[in-house]
Amino acid sequence: MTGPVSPQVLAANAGYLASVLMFMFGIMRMGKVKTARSGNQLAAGAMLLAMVSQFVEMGRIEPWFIVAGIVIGSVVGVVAAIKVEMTEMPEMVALFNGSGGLASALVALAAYAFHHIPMQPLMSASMGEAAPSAVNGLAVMLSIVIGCVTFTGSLIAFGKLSGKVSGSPVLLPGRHVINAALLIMSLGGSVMVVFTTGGMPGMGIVIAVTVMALILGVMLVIPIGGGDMPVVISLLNSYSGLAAAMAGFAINSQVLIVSGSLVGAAGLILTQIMCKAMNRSLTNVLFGGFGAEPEAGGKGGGADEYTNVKSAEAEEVAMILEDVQSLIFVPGYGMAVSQAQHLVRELGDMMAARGCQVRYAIHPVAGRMPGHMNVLLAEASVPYEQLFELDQINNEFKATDAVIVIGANDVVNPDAVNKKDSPLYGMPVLNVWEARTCFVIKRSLSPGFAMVKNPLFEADNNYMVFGDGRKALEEIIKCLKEA
Amino acid sequence: MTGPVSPQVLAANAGYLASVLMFMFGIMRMGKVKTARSGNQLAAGAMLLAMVSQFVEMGRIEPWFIVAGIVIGSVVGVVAAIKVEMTEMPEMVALFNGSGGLASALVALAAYAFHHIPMQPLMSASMGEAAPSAVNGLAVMLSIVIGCVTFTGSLIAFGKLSGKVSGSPVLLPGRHVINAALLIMSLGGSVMVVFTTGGMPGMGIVIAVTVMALILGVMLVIPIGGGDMPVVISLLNSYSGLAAAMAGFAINSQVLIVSGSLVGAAGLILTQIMCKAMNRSLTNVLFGGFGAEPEAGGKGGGADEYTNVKSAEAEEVAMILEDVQSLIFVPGYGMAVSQAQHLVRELGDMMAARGCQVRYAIHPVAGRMPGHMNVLLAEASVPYEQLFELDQINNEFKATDAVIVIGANDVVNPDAVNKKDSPLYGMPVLNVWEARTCFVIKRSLSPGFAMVKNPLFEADNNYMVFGDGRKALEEIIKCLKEA
Amino acid sequence: MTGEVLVGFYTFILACVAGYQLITKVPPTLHTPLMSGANAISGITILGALAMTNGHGTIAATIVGCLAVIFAMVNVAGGFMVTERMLKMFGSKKK
Amino acid sequence: MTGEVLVGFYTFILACVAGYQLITKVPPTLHTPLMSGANAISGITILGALAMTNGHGTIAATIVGCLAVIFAMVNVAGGFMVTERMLKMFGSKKK
Ligand SMILES: NC(=O)c1ccc[n+]([C@@H]2O[C@H](COP(=O)([O-])OP(=O)(O)OC[C@H]3O[C@@H](n4cnc5c(N)ncnc54)[C@H](OP(=O)(O)O)[C@@H]3O)[C@@H](O)[C@H]2O)c1
Ligand SMILES: NC(=O)c1ccc[n+]([C@@H]2O[C@H](COP(=O)([O-])OP(=O)(O)OC[C@H]3O[C@@H](n4cnc5c(N)ncnc54)[C@H](OP(=O)(O)O)[C@@H]3O)[C@@H](O)[C@H]2O)c1
Repeated sequence: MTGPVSPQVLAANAGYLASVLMFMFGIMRMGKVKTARSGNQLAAGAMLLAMVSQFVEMGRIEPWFIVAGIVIGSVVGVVAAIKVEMTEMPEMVALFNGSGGLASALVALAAYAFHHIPMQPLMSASMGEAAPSAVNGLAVMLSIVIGCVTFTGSLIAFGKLSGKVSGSPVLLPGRHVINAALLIMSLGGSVMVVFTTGGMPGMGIVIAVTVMALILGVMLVIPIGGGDMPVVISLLNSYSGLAAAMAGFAINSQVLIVSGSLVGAAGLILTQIMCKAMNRSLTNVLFGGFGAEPEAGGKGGGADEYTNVKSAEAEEVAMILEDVQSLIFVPGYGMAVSQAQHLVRELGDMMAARGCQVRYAIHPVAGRMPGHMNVLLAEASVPYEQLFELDQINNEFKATDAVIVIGANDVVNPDAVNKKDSPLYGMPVLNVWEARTCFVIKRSLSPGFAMVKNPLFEADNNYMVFGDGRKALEEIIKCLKEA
Repeated sequence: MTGPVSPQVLAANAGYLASVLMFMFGIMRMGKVKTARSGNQLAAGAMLLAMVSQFVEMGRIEPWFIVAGIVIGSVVGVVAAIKVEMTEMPEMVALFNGSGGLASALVALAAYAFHHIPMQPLMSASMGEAAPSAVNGLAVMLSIVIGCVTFTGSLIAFGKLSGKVSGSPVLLPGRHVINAALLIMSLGGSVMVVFTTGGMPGMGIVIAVTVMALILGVMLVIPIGGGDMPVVISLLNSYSGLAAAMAGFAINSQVLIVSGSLVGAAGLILTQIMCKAMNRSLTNVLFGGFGAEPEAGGKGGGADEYTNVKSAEAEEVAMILEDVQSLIFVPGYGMAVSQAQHLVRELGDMMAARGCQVRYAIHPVAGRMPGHMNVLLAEASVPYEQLFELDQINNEFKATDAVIVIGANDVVNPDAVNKKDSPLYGMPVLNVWEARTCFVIKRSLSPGFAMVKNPLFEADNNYMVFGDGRKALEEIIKCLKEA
Repeated sequence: MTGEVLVGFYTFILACVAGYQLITKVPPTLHTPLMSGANAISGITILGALAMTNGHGTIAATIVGCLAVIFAMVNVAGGFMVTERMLKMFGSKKK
Repeated sequence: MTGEVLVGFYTFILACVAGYQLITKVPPTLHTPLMSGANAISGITILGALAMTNGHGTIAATIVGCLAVIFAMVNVAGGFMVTERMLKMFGSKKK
């Protein structure tokens, strides 16, 4: 090549390009069950390549603390990822996401404070050419705002999921006005900074903007119910991609722009897909305060509302199961809470050994995160052929002897099909009531995530098996063994 | 904005960006039947916007001949597009495509000859910054090579489709060696030009490279059979996109790079989709010389090979049709040749008026271009509800009284299903032989595009109706009216 | 520096991926119109033709430039027009 | 000139389209792993953290930079690891 391009810069840029390609193919592969794992590994490899290229481009590493930072961060991340329980995955992802948002905000802050990006030309190592402009400056500020919102928003989401913050929506009066004010002020401040030339007054505004963005993150997530957190995390994830893209505009790095906006767009569409699976609109999730009213008024479906509920003891269940030719398990959030997946599989294996046809019906939004049930049942190594998705199995209930529902509630609510004014109306549900006999294992008659009454519990062919999911299953298994 | 950006340049660049977005959405919409038309219009609007933006950026127009060029080109293009017969669409597209390829090559030539791109920095109006480099130079040469191959290749494809050049594959001995030599020499010459500084020796090589590329285009397409031309045109279309992208690299224009490579990639995948529909591989199309051997040896299915062929006169056909309750038309290339689509529809309407169920079965590769039959039947305003694709209707033949095949041959060849060593084996075909009675309207027993014998003609329930498609149908209609 | 050229590689790669993704499942009916529509878009080289001709006074440059403009415009105008004609037929029949 | 920034808009738009197109039909099973994998990729900001810290001697810059590096690395390493763990389960079951 002619022109003043050093071999390092050339090599680094080739590396960046390759890593962008790898990210794209990685994301593409992550979208299919068969290739998902290799897709993730490809993306991880791309990240490594991008980092190595960055080091090649920088030539020297100074200060050496950088390396310490990399090691510390990696160790913390990996240990946390290995230690976390399968059921706590969403919380963990929220924390990681917040961490990434904070990092983008810090990068932008550093660009402002130490490289004076909005004020004077930056000699970007990666481009080697002066590119001072209001665009860079605005990008710095947007990166700070979006990064900070992602950070505190993710922390609140983590708190709600892990029970450290109340999971139910906290609806401050006038919150829409407050949020709008915070948003406008932080954006206005950002614009002001860009047109302030020279030091300290600018710094004051930057700090004010940062604080406002941090508060905004809390305010936006606090009014959303705990059950909607997966959607919120996915959205915040899209934000953190956007924050990285903005940081890329700030420092003129194409890798950051491309990878960041890839994630931003992918996260957004994923959020929409998730909402669709729950039969909700994104607006409804973000501003609806779903699950708040019933908490405030009377419970949406207390024990008092039910009449004619039949219940069964473990022995009775075992007795009936002895004669059953076909059985479908329907797991729900309660199975996750009581960690009953291994027992479910044990019971399934016992029944299969007796010659009974055993299947598992997986509702797309059973549990509290998408794919929750698949992950848990996979953990308990339930054979893949026994797992069926909603539309594959929904016609099979009619011809099935018995259904065992373990800690599921909303996903088996007949009102979703029959009752027009139910909040669940329109969501596809598993038609368990069509089976000859149905058992529902849960601790009480209290409602599920949607806080509505479930008429299934009053059905003629339905028996409640009260108790913790794990304990109830243990007893049933014991009785079945003795029989 | 700070920095020395003139409002024109800013506006122009906004226009470019918007047009790129519009191109993308246009292409996306063109992929679905419902939105295809609006997609094409969106893309046309994008092109207009891009051109206007270019004028805005240039500020002045000089020489004024440019405008004359635009007017002349538009008039020629539009008149040709309006005058062309529906059946001649593929030829027309080939011509347009060749024209685009030539334009890209001319742009690159101008960049080399008048703007000295490989040799000295170009002050690109659109970017205003010096960007001299071997990359630009190489892009100039690649644009010339690809553009020239596209040009002559498209001309040959046009010639083959319109019958001006023999449609059958011309297989020169040693053509692979010659082509490889031409390719290597033109690429080698390109690299040499890039590293030759200063005038005329470079110009000599450029001319040599141009000539070689022009020959290469002819050589690559000549050995391919006329029936494979749609695939070849699609591939050449992908090339002309690539040529535009290379021109973009040469003059540092992002719009050209992005739009060109969009088309390049879309054309490539479209080519693959088309090959798949024909159950061929791209390599086989490009290097296979499909349809050549039988031409060289004895005909693959002459009249002499057939025994027990039954034929029927128009009156007999009309008599049988009188009692038919369900009828399926299977159009093929012969319908296109004899322009019989309007008569087909007339017969269909007559039968429908008699209370018969009338349907049309469209094979994906019937005719000589994808969607050929759809276009023709649409031209004859056959009701959309009566058109069925292969997998929709293939199970219906069993329960059908009569099938009329008009000038189709390969797409109704039972060997594709039954005979492992048939060249057609594996291609999904319309199972017309399952109907109670089958009529095949064609002029003789001679084979179709694939040059193989068709055992359908010997089937017990099949009657040949010999004659030109149009004439045969006219007679049948006449007899049916008289009856 | 080669900043612009380098960045060109990003847009090139991204556009290829986008182009590939945009055309995933096209029904055979649309193969020909899509081919011809894409062909019209490849006439974008008209911008290059305009830029190369503009403000370059020599006769040779004017001739080559105007030829490039003419050929590119034939591709653009003819391409979109012929696509429109094909698609109009589908449209009328859909009603 | 703002060439680089301008071109940034192209890559931004193209990447958004590509990102959108890449995730068209994801089965619910993969929503959580995909979310977490995408999250890990957003840790790409680590490159910015490295670039901003490198060669800037002041203590304040070092502290802010190292914090950015640490947080970004937690996101990257943890994100890919946790995704791998989730997907490993699907893998084992597929066999
Ligand atoms: N999957 C997702 O991505 C996602 C995301 C956000 C929201 N959601 C929502 O979450 C709901 C999921 O439906 P679902 O049927 O799985 O759950 P659910 O409707 O929330 O019901 C869970 C039931 O499990 C029972 N339970 C809790 N702990 C238990 C234990 N230790 N042992 C036995 N049972 C226990 C509870 O009843 P007791 O208290 O009586 O035991 C509760 O009724 C849907 O409304 C969905 O829209 C899902
Ligand atoms: N659609 C595409 O995109 C495409 C592209 C490339 C290749 N192809 C290939 O083209 C073939 C298409 O199959 P096809 O069944 O439609 O056509 P075909 O197999 O080529 O047969 C066409 C038949 O039409 C008859 N015919 C010609 N002129 C006629 C006239 N004036 N009146 C009546 N009949 C006439 C010919 O027989 P007579 O001479 O006896 O009349 C011939 O056998 C396939 O092999 C396909 O792979 C298709």
